[in-house]
Amino acid sequence: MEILFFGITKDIVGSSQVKLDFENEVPKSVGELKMKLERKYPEFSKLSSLAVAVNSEYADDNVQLQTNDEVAIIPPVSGG
Amino acid sequence: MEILFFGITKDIVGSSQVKLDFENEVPKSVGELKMKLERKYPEFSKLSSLAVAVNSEYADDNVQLQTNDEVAIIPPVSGG
Amino acid sequence: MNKIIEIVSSLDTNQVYAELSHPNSGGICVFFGAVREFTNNEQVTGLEFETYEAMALKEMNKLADTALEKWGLNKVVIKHAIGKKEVQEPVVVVGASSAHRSACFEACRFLIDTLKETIPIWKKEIFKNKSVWVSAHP
Amino acid sequence: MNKIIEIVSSLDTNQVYAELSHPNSGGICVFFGAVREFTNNEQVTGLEFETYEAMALKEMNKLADTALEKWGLNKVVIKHAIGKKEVQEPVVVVGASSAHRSACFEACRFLIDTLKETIPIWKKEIFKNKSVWVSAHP
Repeated sequence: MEILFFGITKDIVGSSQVKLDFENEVPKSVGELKMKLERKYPEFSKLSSLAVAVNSEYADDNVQLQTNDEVAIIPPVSGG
Repeated sequence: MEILFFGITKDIVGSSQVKLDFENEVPKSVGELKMKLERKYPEFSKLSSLAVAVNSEYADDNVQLQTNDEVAIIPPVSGG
Repeated sequence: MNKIIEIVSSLDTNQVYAELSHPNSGGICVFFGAVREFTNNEQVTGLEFETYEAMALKEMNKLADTALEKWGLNKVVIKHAIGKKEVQEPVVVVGASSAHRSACFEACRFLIDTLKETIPIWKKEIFKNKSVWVSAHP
Repeated sequence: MNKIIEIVSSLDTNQVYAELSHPNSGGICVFFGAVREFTNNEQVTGLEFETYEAMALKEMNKLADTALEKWGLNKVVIKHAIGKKEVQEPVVVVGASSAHRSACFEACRFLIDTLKETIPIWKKEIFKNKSVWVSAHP
């Protein structure tokens, strides 16, 4: 599963785009993805918030993930 | 007594600067000046408000007038 | 200079960012007033402004000082155009520059609201067949 | 076009009046966000912005539409700069153009407040000996 990372999550992961190997346990929902990411990158749990965008729209934890979705990790935004 | 007129008061009086002859009853205060002006130009009483500036500062009715003051009539302002 | 006060025949809107920019300002709020084509559904062909300039500049300076102090601003701009103005032309610019955005928004609103109440500037609305001094009558 | 939405490498602040001018607008309110030299008394040497551009443009369009409808605006501008910015450089411009001034002030404040909460743009503050992603940690 290809995932885009931005801001501090990009620094934590070390790359802006990563093909993550979930050892055959591909997350089916946004909530599951967040849980798996926090297990893989403990630094994620320390952030003020962590959102996910699916096909460039904010997605709640219960949104289901499809194989060819564009999935992005959105740490706390700080524009302006 | 020289008086400056602006906006609608200039149109009513017909000039932007007038030497007014008060027939030896020169107004001693701003309030007295306003009364005399309203008697001379009845149109003044129909305005939303009428202020007076003495030496380019807003002046209350009780401000005394000196011979060489710069006196200006300030109809309702409408800048912006 | 922490304040720029001007009465001009024509407003230059391009300079306002440069005029309000300051190393300690994170927020700059600017209000432009412009000539609107319709007033109460009547078509306006233009506006004409006149001023008692010596007094207007004095009052604009007082207004700027009040805002600078009340909101701890870094810079203030107050500029008004006089003479004949056509639809879409800018007639007034007020701006405030501050560390954080709440202060510059509040100050900018205060500047334009107070300008409209106290600065000796008069506006005549010119319609096709008449002209009217704004706010003159109740 | 009643909205101008852009993510750019460098903001042009001169165009904003022309972009927001409209024959039915008597009021135009603009907010510029700029790089401030100090954050909590620490000297900032610059900011660095990055974005998820496709999503940011989508969210900026939604934000503009919400404001256009809610305040009946004639025009909206939302522009954000990305990349490295130095002290006093503008990083964001939002503006609203409306018949009367209350609407443009309220809308402009809403635009910048909501932009800071929802648009996927990230800011790193660069100090002499460290750099920090703003708001990342509680």
